Amino acid sequence: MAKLDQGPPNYKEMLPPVILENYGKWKYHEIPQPGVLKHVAESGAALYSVRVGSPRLLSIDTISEVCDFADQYCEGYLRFTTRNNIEFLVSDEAKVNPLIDALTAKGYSVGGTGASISNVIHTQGWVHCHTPATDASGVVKAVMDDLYEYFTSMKLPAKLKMGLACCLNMCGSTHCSDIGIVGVHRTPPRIDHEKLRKTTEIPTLVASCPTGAIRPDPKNKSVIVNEDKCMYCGNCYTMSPAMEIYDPKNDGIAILIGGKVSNARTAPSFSRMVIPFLPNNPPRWPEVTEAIRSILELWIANARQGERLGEWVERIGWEKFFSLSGLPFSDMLIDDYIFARDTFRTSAGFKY
Amino acid sequence: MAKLDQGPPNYKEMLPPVILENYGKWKYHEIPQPGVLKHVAESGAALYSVRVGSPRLLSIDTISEVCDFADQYCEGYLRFTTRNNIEFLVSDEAKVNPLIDALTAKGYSVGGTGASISNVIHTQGWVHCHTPATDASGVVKAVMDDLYEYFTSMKLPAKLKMGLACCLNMCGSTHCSDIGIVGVHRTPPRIDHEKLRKTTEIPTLVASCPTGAIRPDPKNKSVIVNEDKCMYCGNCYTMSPAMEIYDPKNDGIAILIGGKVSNARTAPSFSRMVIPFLPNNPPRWPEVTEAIRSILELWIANARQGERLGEWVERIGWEKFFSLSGLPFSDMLIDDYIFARDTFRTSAGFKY
Amino acid sequence: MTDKKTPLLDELEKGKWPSFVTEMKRAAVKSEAAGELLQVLERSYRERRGHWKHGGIVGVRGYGGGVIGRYVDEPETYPNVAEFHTVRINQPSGFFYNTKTLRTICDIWAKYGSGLTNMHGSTGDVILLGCKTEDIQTIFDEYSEAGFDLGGSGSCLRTTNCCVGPGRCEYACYDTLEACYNITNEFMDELHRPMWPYKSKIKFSGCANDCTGAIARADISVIGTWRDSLIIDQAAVKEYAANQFDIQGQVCDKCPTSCLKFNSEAQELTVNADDCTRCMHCINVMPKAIQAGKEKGASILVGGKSTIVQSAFMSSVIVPFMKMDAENDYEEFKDLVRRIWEWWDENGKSRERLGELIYRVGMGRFLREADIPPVPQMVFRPRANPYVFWPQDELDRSGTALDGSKL
Amino acid sequence: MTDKKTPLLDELEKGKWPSFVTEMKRAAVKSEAAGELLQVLERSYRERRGHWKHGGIVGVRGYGGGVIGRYVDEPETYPNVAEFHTVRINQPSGFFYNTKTLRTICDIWAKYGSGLTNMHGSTGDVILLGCKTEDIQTIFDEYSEAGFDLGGSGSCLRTTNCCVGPGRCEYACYDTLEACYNITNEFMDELHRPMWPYKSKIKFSGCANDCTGAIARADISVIGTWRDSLIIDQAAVKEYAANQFDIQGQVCDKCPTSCLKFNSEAQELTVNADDCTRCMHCINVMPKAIQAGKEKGASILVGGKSTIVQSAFMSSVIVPFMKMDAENDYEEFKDLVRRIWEWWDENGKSRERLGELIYRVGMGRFLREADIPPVPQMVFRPRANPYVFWPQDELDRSGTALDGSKL
Ligand code: SRM
Ligand code: SRM
Ligand code: SRM
Ligand code: SRM
Ligand code: SF4
Ligand code: SF4
Ligand code: SF4
Ligand code: SF4
Ligand code: SF4
Ligand code: SF4
Ligand code: SF4
Ligand code: SF4
Repeated sequence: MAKLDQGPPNYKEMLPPVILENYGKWKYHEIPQPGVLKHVAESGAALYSVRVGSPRLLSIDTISEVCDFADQYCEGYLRFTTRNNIEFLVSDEAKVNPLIDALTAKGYSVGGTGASISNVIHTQGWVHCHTPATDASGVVKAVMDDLYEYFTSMKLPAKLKMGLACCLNMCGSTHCSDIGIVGVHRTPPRIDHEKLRKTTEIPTLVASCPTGAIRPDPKNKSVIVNEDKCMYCGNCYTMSPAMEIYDPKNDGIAILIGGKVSNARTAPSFSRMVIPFLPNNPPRWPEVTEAIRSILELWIANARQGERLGEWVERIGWEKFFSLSGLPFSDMLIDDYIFARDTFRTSAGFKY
Repeated sequence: MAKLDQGPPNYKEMLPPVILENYGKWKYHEIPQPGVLKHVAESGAALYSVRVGSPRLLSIDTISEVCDFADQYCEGYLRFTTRNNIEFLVSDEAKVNPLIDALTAKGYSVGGTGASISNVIHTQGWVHCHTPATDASGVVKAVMDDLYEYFTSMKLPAKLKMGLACCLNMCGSTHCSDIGIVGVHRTPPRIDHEKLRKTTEIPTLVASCPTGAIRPDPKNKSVIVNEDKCMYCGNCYTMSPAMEIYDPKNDGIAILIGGKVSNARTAPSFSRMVIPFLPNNPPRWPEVTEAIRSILELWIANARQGERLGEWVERIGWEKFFSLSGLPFSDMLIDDYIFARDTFRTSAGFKY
Repeated sequence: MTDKKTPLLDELEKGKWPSFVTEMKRAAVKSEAAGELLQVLERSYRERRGHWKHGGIVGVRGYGGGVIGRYVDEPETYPNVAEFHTVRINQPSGFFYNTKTLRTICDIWAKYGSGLTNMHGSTGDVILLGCKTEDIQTIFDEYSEAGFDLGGSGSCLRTTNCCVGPGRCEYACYDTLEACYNITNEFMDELHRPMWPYKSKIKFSGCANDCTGAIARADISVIGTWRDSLIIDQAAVKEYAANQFDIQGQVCDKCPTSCLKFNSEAQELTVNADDCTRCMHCINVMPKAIQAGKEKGASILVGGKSTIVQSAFMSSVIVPFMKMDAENDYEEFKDLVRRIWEWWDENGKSRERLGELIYRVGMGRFLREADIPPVPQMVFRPRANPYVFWPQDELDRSGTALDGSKL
Repeated sequence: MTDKKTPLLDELEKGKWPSFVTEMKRAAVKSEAAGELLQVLERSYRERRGHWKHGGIVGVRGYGGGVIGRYVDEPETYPNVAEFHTVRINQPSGFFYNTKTLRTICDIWAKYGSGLTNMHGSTGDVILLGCKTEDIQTIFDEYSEAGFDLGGSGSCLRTTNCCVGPGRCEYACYDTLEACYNITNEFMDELHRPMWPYKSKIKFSGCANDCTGAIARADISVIGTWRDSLIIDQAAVKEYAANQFDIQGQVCDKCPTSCLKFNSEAQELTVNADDCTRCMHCINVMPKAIQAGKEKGASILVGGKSTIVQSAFMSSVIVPFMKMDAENDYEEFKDLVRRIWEWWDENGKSRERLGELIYRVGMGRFLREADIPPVPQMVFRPRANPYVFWPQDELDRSGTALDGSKL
């Protein structure tokens, strides 16, 4: 029988000697080259972390291969980052470059530190989830291929943090990302009344709709959707399999930009929608990669050193961003939900 | 029979010759002394406006007296400001000081220009309205007496605009004032069921409550107020005389600060509550005058030149304002209405 | 009869600020109503509560508003203020008066009223404070005869107001006095005959200093501005510099968009006009050296109002720039507000102000239905949520059906 | 049987970024399920839609969550992924591993699963991607035997996570790894047995850089900070200056509170500690010269979550500073979250996250009922509306009655 509630493995067993010895006594760090962090402890000891890009969706074979590297260069220790990169923890400086060479030889990508694009936090998409409006891994792959040079170098104005969520549940936490890629539906759910009667508690379903678009249809022992009120969030589908919402012709991707989480300089902020819809165009989503690249290049060309994407846009003003980027502005980009009011420009000051 | 829809008198007939001649051709202005504006036209002509404080509530005798001054010094022309001050429009420079002397001799107060406190925009209070939680004119008189030196001088960091409203209808537009004084009730309405049945449309009354505290009581042909949900706004009383809300023991005044309307430098902003309640203590409301004076003095002592009250507080942070001012902070000052969310500190950055 | 002493109010005759109590006493010399008003007020001061009741409907023939009915709660004790209504007289643009006009106002009021006024009400009217029901029509007739008209009350266009504008102010970017006069006259029916879900207010400010407080207080705020670059007079700049005025600190450093550069050697001030948001700050502090641009007009913002019910709203931009010329009779503006009012009238709930309605149904829907083109100037920033409505008939829905059929 | 070709997916093996398709193919060599997954996905790419159905309830004995049920919509065509559930294994603090542990994970998964994983899920778990219902219990038993436990799913405490913290980062203001480990163990029941209105998440970041994204993503965000002044090493400052680092421009000018002064002559950097908001910026750009203060701990913020239903919320401050020491077993923190959860559990509607509940009933009520003292640090600014609730029993209501009786 399984032990219940034993909790996660103890992290202490996962720490290499250099960490155990210098735990909590780190003094400073440097980034000697893209993808390598050098942390120096008060004792003078140094830990080199070699960061490697990961598709996140990993086969156990690849994990074993990664373990082989760690055994050979890192005394068997490694970690993952909160953005799903792999970090090889090297305590012997002499092994850093050999490790990088070996990794590179096997096609691994070293990078993602400092003023670079790191891995894209993302989700399941068509690989495993039931509510996606787009794929996750495929879009990320296409985007990262396109922006690859910015992963392996540190020539951006600042860090660029991307997130992708394949539906409005936003498991990828794109809502506070420099660039957020969100799968969106654009048509109301289709009701399978028979299935609904079998599977669904109607009051809970009705209550789940953020805009009150669903009302009970007692005669039919089902529900009715007011199409005018529906904004296709899919929350009803989460509650009931009878509210199918995927729609190949109309599902796609929205782009939000300018969010951040860190408290450095400015408070954490939400990403803001700048493109309400781009088509799903697998396998390489060219409209998406192109849109992101041009936003990125605009930022690179115009931002000050150390200025994150959102800080730059806030400094120049969103109206200026639209004129510089040439992105079309439409009423869809104007908030009309609960906290809309504070987004309205209650000031006569703006740029033309 | 009266002429209908003839509209207001034509302003053109109200303009002194110097204005007619230089209409729209003003070049610049100076403030040669507190209370006097000198506007110079492209033609070189100058108009002197001598600004005089007014209680706003004026007897026709006083208006006649004011007319006498205008006839003697201003060719019969004058105006009022959007803050209810009187402006004597003098086109002959030689008459400016004689006018001021004559006014002063009669007890009129010249001032309110530039970096001063101008008149307080205010409302009816106990003089004429049916919903007040405090008086208007009396509080204004007490406050202006106390701050009089700042009306007749221009030694503040910037303009200070005050507003007073005797109830939450806020006819005094205190919601965007540097200092807003608001009459507040603190107990739920008392229902006169008999009067209610006679005078009130129940559905309209129920709908008027912002927090949904009122529900119909069909048995009683009246309504029930859920005391826990009521925040004493008095809107139900506006809708029905049967919902009496005045309460001598508990009515009083709240102080909000830091709002502005001009777009100069920063966007217009709402005033924010810093004191939820001060007692009604007629005739001179000492708690109110004292609270305002100490906020004012803190601003004077700490603000930079040209920095309005709210700009100063925003620069140092509201938490700092509370520690500097020693004003008690309580959960009452934390918003819990529709747009509350954006006031929460969604950041780890703050001062202790 | 009540005790005529007013010990509490007397306290408010002390101090340097002009006293409203003195005004009331002055009126009380001639008016019994004013005298009784003092008594009622003294009692309020003693009891810490008001003594006025809801107004019944009072008014004049042909109009739906303009008079606020008011009754004291103990008419037996205070018979002279048993009825004590206020009459709202529409003020002239910019609150400009010649003494003849002012004296006329006083003379008529002396005959029928308390002799007390508010110069002016918070919306803008001349408020005649306190008269009897039976006199209202006469009062109106006489004022009308003398060239005055009533202001607004009830669910109508309220009395408009405007700043002093070109009458005296060098900053005015359009003729606020004329615009206010012309537009008020255009909408006489809307002003005098309540017809809407609630009140609607227009205020005209000649520049972004917004001396009428429009953005905070008006459903429709007309704020003067310009389209081209502000104009800098370098000779005047040098004079400011010569007078030790701290141009860098007081002007450049405070410009919200950092678009002013002061070259302290050449003593020249330059602007990056593309970045200027026309906030007025630099002009305010250097009025002799900096002027608005030449291509002048106004920004239109809508939705402002005070606290009740959904809490206070400020007006927000819906037309970044509009010419406001008397020549074309303000047609563009009039047309716009007509579209807006019509939409509000059709969609607004009872006692729902324009701003609240827009918030409730969404800015997007408002813009589409009132036919106003969306531009980024309307928002500080775009939406943070992805809850976008799509016009379903513009999509290819051939693959979908609301009946659950598989695709 | 389906066509084994995957022309669309093959396109995603091109390019330099590591390919998930390659990973799937790699797994497909040994796992038929992984092979079929490729087929399903290729079809999704062709048809531009997903092919997975809602999960039925699947799980292990004794737990209410930890496994996400998943079924393909055409089980006849894809029998090997007819059931394709994911297992969430609670990762070690900071995502640290020794290879032995990692290999163990792989070995067990090789026996029963698709051979595919997510390292890691967006919440933090090791995600084992795709297994059959019949194997779930065995899978859990074997992992349990090997020292692993399941993570959270459903309406429970979700798997916690933390940044690398003192394991490697000089900025860590408390021991994120230990706090996460200790506190997760404390709340095993809350994590494994769904009992609440909805999910609740905790993330631990060692400093305000918030490398776990807690403020955006966690109901309870623990952000390292300090109480005293940051520490400046002047020798190191001089070195930065010597290396032409622009201290004025890159550090002082970007400090949000302008509390850093650089004396370029003395090459000294000083801080006005009272004004510092501990945003981390100066430390980030001058890690060798500036350090956090000595009195370390954490700020607690609550209410973060993503978009559904009321749109996304960020966490906001409820305790400005709390010691986070292992010595006292994090009692203060545990006690706080227990009070919070209890309150939420009692008051929350189904599928209402903590932040939404606080918004719905009001921060004031939350603070009172969860016994958290209100401080100005909780808000960016106080309320703009005057809609204050007053505790009625603290007022003298002797003069009032709800029955309309006169006062
Ligand atoms: C490894 C990791 C923590 C972990 O436990 O896994 C980490 C590690 C470090 N972070 Fe971070 N951050 C990590 C995720 C984050 C996140 C969360 C995220 O990416 O989703 C954030 C908040 C993101 C945001 O604001 O949107 C984050 C915001 C920062 C910042 C603030 C940047 C800013 O100016 O806004 C710094 C400071 C800096 O870089 O100057 C920072 C600094 C650092 C330092 C320099 C701290 C140190 O001294 O060790 C580390 C190396 C950074 C680098 O890559 O250059 N870290 N860092 C995470 C690496 C993710 C990755 O693979 O790329
Ligand atoms: C006379 C009046 C207009 C009218 O049509 O009646 C007026 C007149 C002037 N205003 Fe104003 N303002 C007048 C109400 C306002 C208001 C509305 C209000 O007070 O409710 C505002 C917006 C208030 C706010 O922001 O909360 C207002 C915000 C300004 C500003 C912006 C100040 C700022 O920095 O925020 C200026 C510019 C300045 O003073 O530097 C300004 C500048 C001016 C100038 C200098 C314009 C000019 O060149 O003639 C005038 C003399 C100002 C002075 O008193 O020093 N005026 N001004 C109003 C006088 C009211 C009074 O009796 O005190
Ligand atoms: C007389 C005046 C106050 C004053 O002493 O100056 C006034 C007095 C009243 N206002 Fe007002 N309001 C007056 C300007 C305002 C303003 C300021 C403005 O117009 O710039 C506002 C805030 C701006 C706005 O419109 O939002 C204002 C917002 C209200 C409200 C709340 C409206 C809202 O949407 O939030 C009410 C409540 C109502 O309409 O039911 C209100 C209602 C009232 C009533 C009619 C009370 C009632 O419910 O019956 C008051 C009659 C008092 C009396 O006995 O004479 N009054 N009222 C002002 C009109 C004088 C004039 O015509 O010039
Ligand atoms: C696996 C994972 C995405 C991934 O690929 O990494 C995931 C997958 C799902 N999430 Fe999530 N969420 C995952 C992290 C998140 C996060 C990020 C985080 O935790 O930091 C969020 C945003 C933060 C938050 O909690 O708000 C997130 C917000 C949601 C929501 C919306 C919650 C809300 O209050 O707005 C839902 C909807 C729901 O719960 O019904 C949801 C629901 C789901 C469901 C269970 C779909 C459903 O309704 O049944 C997905 C199952 C997918 C599958 O087939 O495996 N997932 N979900 C992440 C969990 C892995 C792990 O345990 O480590
Ligand atoms: S974002 Fe939506 S579709 Fe994607 S994994 Fe989360 S719940 Fe599933
Ligand atoms: S998709 Fe969202 S908005 Fe539309 S009916 Fe379903 S829950 Fe409501
Ligand atoms: S603020 Fe309230 S009490 Fe005062 S005049 Fe306006 S409606 Fe009457
Ligand atoms: S006072 Fe306001 S909150 Fe209270 S019952 Fe009346 S309308 Fe509702
Ligand atoms: S709003 Fe502008 S134009 Fe009008 S008076 Fe004020 S400063 Fe002058
Ligand atoms: S008007 Fe305002 S934004 Fe424009 S230059 Fe002057 S200060 Fe700057
Ligand atoms: S949150 Fe702070 S302590 Fe934790 S890894 Fe990031 S920088 Fe280091
Ligand atoms: S931590 Fe931030 S606020 Fe504090 S001194 Fe450094 S930059 Fe300034």
